[in-house]
Amino acid sequence: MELNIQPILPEIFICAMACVILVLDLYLKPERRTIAYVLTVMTLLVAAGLYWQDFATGSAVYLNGMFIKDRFSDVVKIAICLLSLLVFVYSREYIKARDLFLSEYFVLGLFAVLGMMVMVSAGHFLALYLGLELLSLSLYAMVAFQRDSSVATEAAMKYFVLGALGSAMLLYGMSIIYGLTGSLDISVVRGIVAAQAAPDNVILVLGLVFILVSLAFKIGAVPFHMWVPDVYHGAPTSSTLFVSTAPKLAGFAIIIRLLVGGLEDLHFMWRDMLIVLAVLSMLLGNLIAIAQTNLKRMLAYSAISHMGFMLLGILAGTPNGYSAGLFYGLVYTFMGLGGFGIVVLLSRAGYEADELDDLRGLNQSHPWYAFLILIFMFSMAGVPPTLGFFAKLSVIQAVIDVELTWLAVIAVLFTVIGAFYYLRVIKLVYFDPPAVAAREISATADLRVLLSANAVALVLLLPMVGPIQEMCTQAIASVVGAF
Amino acid sequence: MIPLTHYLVLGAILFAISMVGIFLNRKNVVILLMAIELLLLAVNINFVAFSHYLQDPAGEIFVFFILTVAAAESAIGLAILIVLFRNRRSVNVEDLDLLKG
Amino acid sequence: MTFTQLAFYFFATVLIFAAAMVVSIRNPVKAALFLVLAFFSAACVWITLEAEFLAIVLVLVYVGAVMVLFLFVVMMLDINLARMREGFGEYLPIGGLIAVLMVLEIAIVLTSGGFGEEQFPRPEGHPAGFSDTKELGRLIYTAYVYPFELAAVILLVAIVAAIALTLRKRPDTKYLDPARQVTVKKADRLRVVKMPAEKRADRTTEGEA
Amino acid sequence: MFGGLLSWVIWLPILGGIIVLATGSDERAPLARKLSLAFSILTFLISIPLYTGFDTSTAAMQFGEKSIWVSTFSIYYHIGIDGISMPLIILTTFLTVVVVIAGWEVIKEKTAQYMAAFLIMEGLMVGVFSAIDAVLFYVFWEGMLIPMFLIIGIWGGANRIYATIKFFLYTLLGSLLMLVAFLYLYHQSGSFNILDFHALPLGMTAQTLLFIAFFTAFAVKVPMFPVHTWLPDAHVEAPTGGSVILAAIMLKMGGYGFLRFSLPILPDASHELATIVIALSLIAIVYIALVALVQQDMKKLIAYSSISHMGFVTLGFFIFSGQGIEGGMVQMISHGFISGALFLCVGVLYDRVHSREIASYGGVANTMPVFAAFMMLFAMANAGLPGTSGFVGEFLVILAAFKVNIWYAVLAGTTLVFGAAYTLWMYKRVIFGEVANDDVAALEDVSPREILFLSLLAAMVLIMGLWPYPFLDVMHATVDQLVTQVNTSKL
Amino acid sequence: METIYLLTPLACLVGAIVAGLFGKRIGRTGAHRVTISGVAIAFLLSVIVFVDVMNGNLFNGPVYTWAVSEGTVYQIGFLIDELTAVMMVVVTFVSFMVHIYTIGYMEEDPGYQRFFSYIALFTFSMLMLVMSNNFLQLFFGWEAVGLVSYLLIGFWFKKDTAIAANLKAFLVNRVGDLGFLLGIGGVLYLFGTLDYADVFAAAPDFAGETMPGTETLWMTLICLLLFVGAMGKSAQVPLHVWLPDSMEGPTPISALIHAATMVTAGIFMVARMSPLFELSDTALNFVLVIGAITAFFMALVGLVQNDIKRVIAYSTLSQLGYMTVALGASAYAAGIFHLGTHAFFKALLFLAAGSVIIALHHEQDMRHMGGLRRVMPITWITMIIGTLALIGTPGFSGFFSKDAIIEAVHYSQQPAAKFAHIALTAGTFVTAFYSWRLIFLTFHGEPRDREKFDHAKESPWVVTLPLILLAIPSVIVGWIFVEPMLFGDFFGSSIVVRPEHDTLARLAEHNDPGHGAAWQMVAHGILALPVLLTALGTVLAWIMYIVRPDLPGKLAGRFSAIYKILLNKYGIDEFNEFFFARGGRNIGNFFWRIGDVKLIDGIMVNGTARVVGWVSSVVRHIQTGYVYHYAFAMIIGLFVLMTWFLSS
Repeated sequence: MELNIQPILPEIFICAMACVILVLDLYLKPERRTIAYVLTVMTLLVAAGLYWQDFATGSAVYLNGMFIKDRFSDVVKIAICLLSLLVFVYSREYIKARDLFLSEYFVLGLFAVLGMMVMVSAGHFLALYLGLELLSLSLYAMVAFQRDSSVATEAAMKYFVLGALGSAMLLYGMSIIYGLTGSLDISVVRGIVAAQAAPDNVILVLGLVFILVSLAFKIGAVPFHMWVPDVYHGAPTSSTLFVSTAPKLAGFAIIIRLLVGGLEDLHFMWRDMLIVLAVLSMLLGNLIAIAQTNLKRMLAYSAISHMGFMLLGILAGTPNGYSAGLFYGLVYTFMGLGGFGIVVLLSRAGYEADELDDLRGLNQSHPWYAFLILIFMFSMAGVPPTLGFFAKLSVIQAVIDVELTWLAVIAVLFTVIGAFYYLRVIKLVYFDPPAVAAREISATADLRVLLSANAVALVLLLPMVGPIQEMCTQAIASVVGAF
Repeated sequence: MIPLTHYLVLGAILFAISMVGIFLNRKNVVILLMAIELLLLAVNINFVAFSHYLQDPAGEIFVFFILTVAAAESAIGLAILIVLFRNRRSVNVEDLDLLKG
Repeated sequence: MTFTQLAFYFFATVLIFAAAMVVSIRNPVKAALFLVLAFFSAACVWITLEAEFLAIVLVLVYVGAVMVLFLFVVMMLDINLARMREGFGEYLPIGGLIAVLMVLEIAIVLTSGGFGEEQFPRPEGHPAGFSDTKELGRLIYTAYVYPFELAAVILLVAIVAAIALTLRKRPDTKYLDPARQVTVKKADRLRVVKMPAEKRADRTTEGEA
Repeated sequence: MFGGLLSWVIWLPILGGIIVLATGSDERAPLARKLSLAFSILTFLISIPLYTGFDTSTAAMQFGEKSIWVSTFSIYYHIGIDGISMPLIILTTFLTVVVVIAGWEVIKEKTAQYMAAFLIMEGLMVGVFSAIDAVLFYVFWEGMLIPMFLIIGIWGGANRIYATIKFFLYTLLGSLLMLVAFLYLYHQSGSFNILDFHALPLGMTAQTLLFIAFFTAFAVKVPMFPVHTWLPDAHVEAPTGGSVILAAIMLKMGGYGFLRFSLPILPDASHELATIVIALSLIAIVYIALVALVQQDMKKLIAYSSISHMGFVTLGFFIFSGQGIEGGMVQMISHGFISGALFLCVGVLYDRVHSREIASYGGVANTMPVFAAFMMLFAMANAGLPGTSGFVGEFLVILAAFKVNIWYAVLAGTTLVFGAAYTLWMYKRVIFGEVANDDVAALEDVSPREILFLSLLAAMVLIMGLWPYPFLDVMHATVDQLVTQVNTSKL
Repeated sequence: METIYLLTPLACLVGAIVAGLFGKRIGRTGAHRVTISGVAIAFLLSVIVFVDVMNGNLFNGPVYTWAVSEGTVYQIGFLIDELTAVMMVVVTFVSFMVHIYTIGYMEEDPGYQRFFSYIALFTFSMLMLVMSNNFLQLFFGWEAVGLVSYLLIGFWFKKDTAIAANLKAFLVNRVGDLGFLLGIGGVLYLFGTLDYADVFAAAPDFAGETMPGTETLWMTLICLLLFVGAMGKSAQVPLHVWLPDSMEGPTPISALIHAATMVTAGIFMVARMSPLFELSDTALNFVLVIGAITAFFMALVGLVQNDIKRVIAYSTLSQLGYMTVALGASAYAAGIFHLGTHAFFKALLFLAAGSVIIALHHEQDMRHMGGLRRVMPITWITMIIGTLALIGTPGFSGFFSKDAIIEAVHYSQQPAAKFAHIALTAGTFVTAFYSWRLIFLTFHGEPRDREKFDHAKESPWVVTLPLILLAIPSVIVGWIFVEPMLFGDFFGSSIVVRPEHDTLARLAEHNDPGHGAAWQMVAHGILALPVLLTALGTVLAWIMYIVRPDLPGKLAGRFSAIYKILLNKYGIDEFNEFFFARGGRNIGNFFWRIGDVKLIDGIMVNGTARVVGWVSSVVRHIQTGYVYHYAFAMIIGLFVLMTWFLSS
């Protein structure tokens, strides 16, 4: 049997670089640890370049069906690389100030990225599971990384327990599907499920429910969202940045792989389940966010509601809907990155700027950062002219396309509720008097520049919405068209 | 002979017990970790049973990997537990309530 | 009832009992020991499924390694046993109800026919000389080499994470550095300080005052 | 994409706004002011060819531009104007100049941001009036909320935060339902072109639901009873310029929306539900007028008066006759001038005394005779005196209403009494009488700058009142076509 | 000629604009020069137009197109016919007089230029009103005069009573205007045009048109609505309440606007609409009743007033009632005739009263006057002339017009005519009484306020000259115009009367044509009931105020109930204040505080927000922080999803 490792070269590269950094760390003096950081960033950049350079045209399966390379995987992987890269750049100062600037942190980050890559390309239950675990285990550790913080370790513990429960549910679901189909290969499963798909096939439903629940858990959809606020809130913001961005895309990817790639013939079943989850997510996410006083926690609830929106695209069950979901996921992750990026930006050594009140009157002292917050918030609220609007537009369009207009109406009603807490942030930033006389922002230039670019892109990319959506459509087409 | 369903029901019972165990256990995080091990064991029973009845080694392979992962998982879980204990001097689940609301 | 059946039902019962004890017993050390029992029973059940290799691995890895780890941690942590079971009974009804319902539900589904004996007759046992281990080994290094490598990475992550999280330099611990001890020089230890002679005049004035 | 004249009118002020914003701190406020004035005047000047070059004989879209934007959804950057959008665009560009002048010395903090917000808003508003693609329309429509949200929130009065959030959420709720409606129409027609929506056959149920969605959006914006309560709050708290733009232009978007979407796309639902809309309009006219009567705050009073006057607009539209629609349109434009002028008048007083309470004034005519004269003119215009623009729209609408149902006309006509009552009563208490207190005694009459913007508006009010012909002339063709559309069943 | 038509109003407008905008720059003299010359030009041109019209040159044509909507063309244009010409002359003449008079009257007022600007503007508006050839422009003028009236009543804007009165005047007028505007709406609906000529030509064709679903004639509805407008402007009961209060304005205004010209716009309008009113008996009867009530009951109120201007104001109300009755009796020509004569003598009375007021330094209460004839002879004499004309002394202008009305009503076949006739006849007695009461109290007897009396002196020539100039027509116009206007074909086609309504024709039958209608009327009227009643009233006034000055007080005591009712003007003001003003405010407050603030904002808007906030703060406690609860949520979620989808 011939092993073709060429398509997984970037993954191998990431893995190898992680090991290199790990070894290098032995010989690095603490003050020169920046090298590890630079290497990490370079690794991600190179990996992204590798994916870009070898951009898939169609869909191909490698390694005994374990690894799928298609446009979808490449798009998502590039996004994950870039997001992770930005996360590391954003959090450099932050982790330095908190004595977290250790090589292990970057290594764990790289392994998490690797896990996401594996998930995105998974063509087999086993690969999917292992990728997921690789990601999860790294994330647990990253959340707990601030060892002297009570809340961080508590968050990690909760994340760990619930994550394990979620994984177990996924495995249970997989085992049922395996028993029914006799295969762990998703494309084989698809074929057999297609033949067996019937509303009265209760075993299939059982397997599906378990799988769905675990997927819902991974992206944090209500009622499997409980970990999200606590983890986002408790973890050091650098880790929150990481947890809240790229893994969402990976989660989306495994949903695509499993539900669309494997169980699309059960769409009539999982559609209804996702409707329930989506509505609950939008409802609870938006509702509870209103009562929050902590910015990170508020953004966590906002993330929950955003995942509800992303699910809208998926549950439509059309290529159009999936691509809308992908677009939503991409836009959301960049918005979320910015949102938590703001917290990082405003934080200093010994000062965590994560309470909403910390933002008071920012416009007085730092109009530009206030403006960035404004863009992020309006984009999250889905108010044009921002990409966030187009994200919402496309998912709502997707549900209307499948005649679920009532769902669209519900979605927009929740958007209004959601707008309230985003507006409150802007209110604090712009309308309230400053809480402290002078505010120092110790952020480095790279963070300032990239965060600004991050925000401005949400507006300036408007003319590019067409090509971006085109890209999503093609990415999805490569998944859907593969069968 | 033993029908497949008996194994599956065994797995289900185990799964349910450990799941409910996580809910019922309010005092000791260590037991939570143990319950997680049991959860995975339940899944493993399913896989092994299917693997046997399907005469397909893939299931057993899967179990093999699950065992590996479970070991890694418990290592990390215990590591977190220790860090937690160092911070709080407690492994009481009820004490893990700084983050809420 | 064949021996296999007998063994299965016996170990299944033990397994369930042990599992129940794990989640309900007061003492975590005992819980860990019940977990060992559960794993052992499970290994026995797997033998009835001709998964000998996995059964052995389960015992070796879990009973041998993981459980020791657990016990070690449990012993290490100072846990107040008196408070361990407070409130357990309070939630037992609802927890038990959910568990029973869920088991019933899953059982009904699984026994509804899809996994019946017609579809899944008990396969013939492996022929003599069949090596479960060999078979798995072959697959792992061929078809499943990719997951295998991933599993390796996962273990690496576990190591890195566990060390990164738990290894710490106690600031209050005193270390001896033999290398520095032997390379020490006199000049490092001794310093000759010149001190000016004190004037007594001050004291006199003080005394007079 | 930016080649056409219309595009320039949209993007030039936005560009200008960004440039002004870049001037940054308040030390460079004079520069920001001059730049803003330059950009607003320039925009106004380049918008004039839209009027002079307008072909009044056709209802087709003119000055059109079209290029692809999002191919997957067939969203186009598609703009153009017709007889109902052109006057509103000119109104927008004109009033922005006025607002910039009005905010010249008054805004002392964050001048650049203030001016930039108005310029950007101007571009977005013109965009709303000229978009032919529904998504483009929506982007402009909602985008406009942001600067207004900030204007009220940053430069507003004491209770500004409540007001601005209420304003934002109210309008957002309405417009999101409109978005759903757009998407539904897209689903049906495969295009976001508004003109394609016009031609789309729709069943009665679909029409009714769509109508409700559109109605929510536009009724909030107009605003109609009972979703009007954001307006008094927003007006009271907004800085003068904000109130002017809010009343003069943003409210018109609701009316414009009815004409652009509800009537032509949903003729049958419009007819079916016209009674309700008319009832709400009449409630607005009577109920709100009575409410206005008892207001103690000048801005609140004018705000309520705006709601009452906008009742005429919706009443006129839902009569489905050319006269009614033209009356409504004229009322919108005229109300743009009058309400703008009245808010500026209140602003003039507020800048001096820092109170909007009617009770804080009295006898202003003694110290500010020129101002009193201006305000008299605008008050009379607000009361719908013939010879001022305020009369034309009301007149046409009442005549049109009479043809449908005399009681509509009677109720609408009560504004003659109520409108005069609340406006002149306020005028009496503020302007007439003995000098009420030291503040009033210390008042200085209007400065040349204030005379400038007040005269600009006064001139418009009078011209439009004495010779509304040119205003009506440009919209005939479009309105005729609209009347045909709304009276042609799609079932 | 068209240029002349255009110039006539524009001359006034230019004066108004110049005086208004550049008042400070051109100064007082400049202001009155420019406005007076404007009005003088207008008067001269009006005379030219009048002569021209008498020569049969009528005109009807547009000036410019105001607007076009849905095919209906709205134009601004002039209709110059006999009716217009009369009105133009009356308006410009009285206005001219008032302008001159104002120089003296307003001498010391700081708002001098403003005042001139206003009255010139008024003249312009009034001219536009009377010259209109369509309903729209009529309404324009209608409202414009209302505006100027508002401005002038509140001219002394520091005076609380003045600014209350002008608001009241405007609002009450607006009520009338509402009806008027609706009437216009009806006209447009029925005829599809607002042009007089077209409407009047088409009117007979639509005579029988009824409103859908009812028996009511469209014509009745339109006429009633239009008449509501007239009621407001011409201060007919119950919309008369503003006129007495309008006396808060400077006296020239009371003369010009609130006696001579503007208030008669309603009369003019109905006369102008005669082709329509003739088609609805219901409307005519309504007009009769309203007019009769106004004529009699307002006169009664005049009996008890002590403010010199208010007495004249109530007299104006009463006289307007007379005119209205004339219209109701289809004696439009008599109505217009009375309008003309009344313009002169009432302007005269007001200006004379004004003269007294300046002489006494703005004292208006007659109880503080007396004996002024000695110091103000010109004023006294002219005022007596005015009074004689007002009460209808045979030979004076008022006699001809008033007698014609009473006679015409007598001949009217309308059901309401009987009532109207009685009311008018009784009215003559009252009129005589209060008129002489005014004269006696003011000019005769002993001065009741020595101090004021000692400072009083005759007014300057700019004041007395207009008095004299107005006294002349008050005496003579009757003689000149009674023949052509009442019995001749003076108004030509501008007034249309259906034969069965033609009361004036019936009146003419009783006169011997060819022997001079004026003489005949004098001869005829001198022994008729009205004149006798007038004489009786005069005598009674003489007894009560010259012979036995203590009697009025005693009578007031004896009939205190009636006296109070009259003094309170039947309580209509109180009623309005209570029901409309306060009621409106109360309803407004109710709507605002309950409807807007409590219901919509409180419950719906903020309530929603509060509920969401509350729910949010409650629901957040789902997130207890306990990991077992989180696990439980997952388990339950799983369980519910499983159960739901398995069972379905």
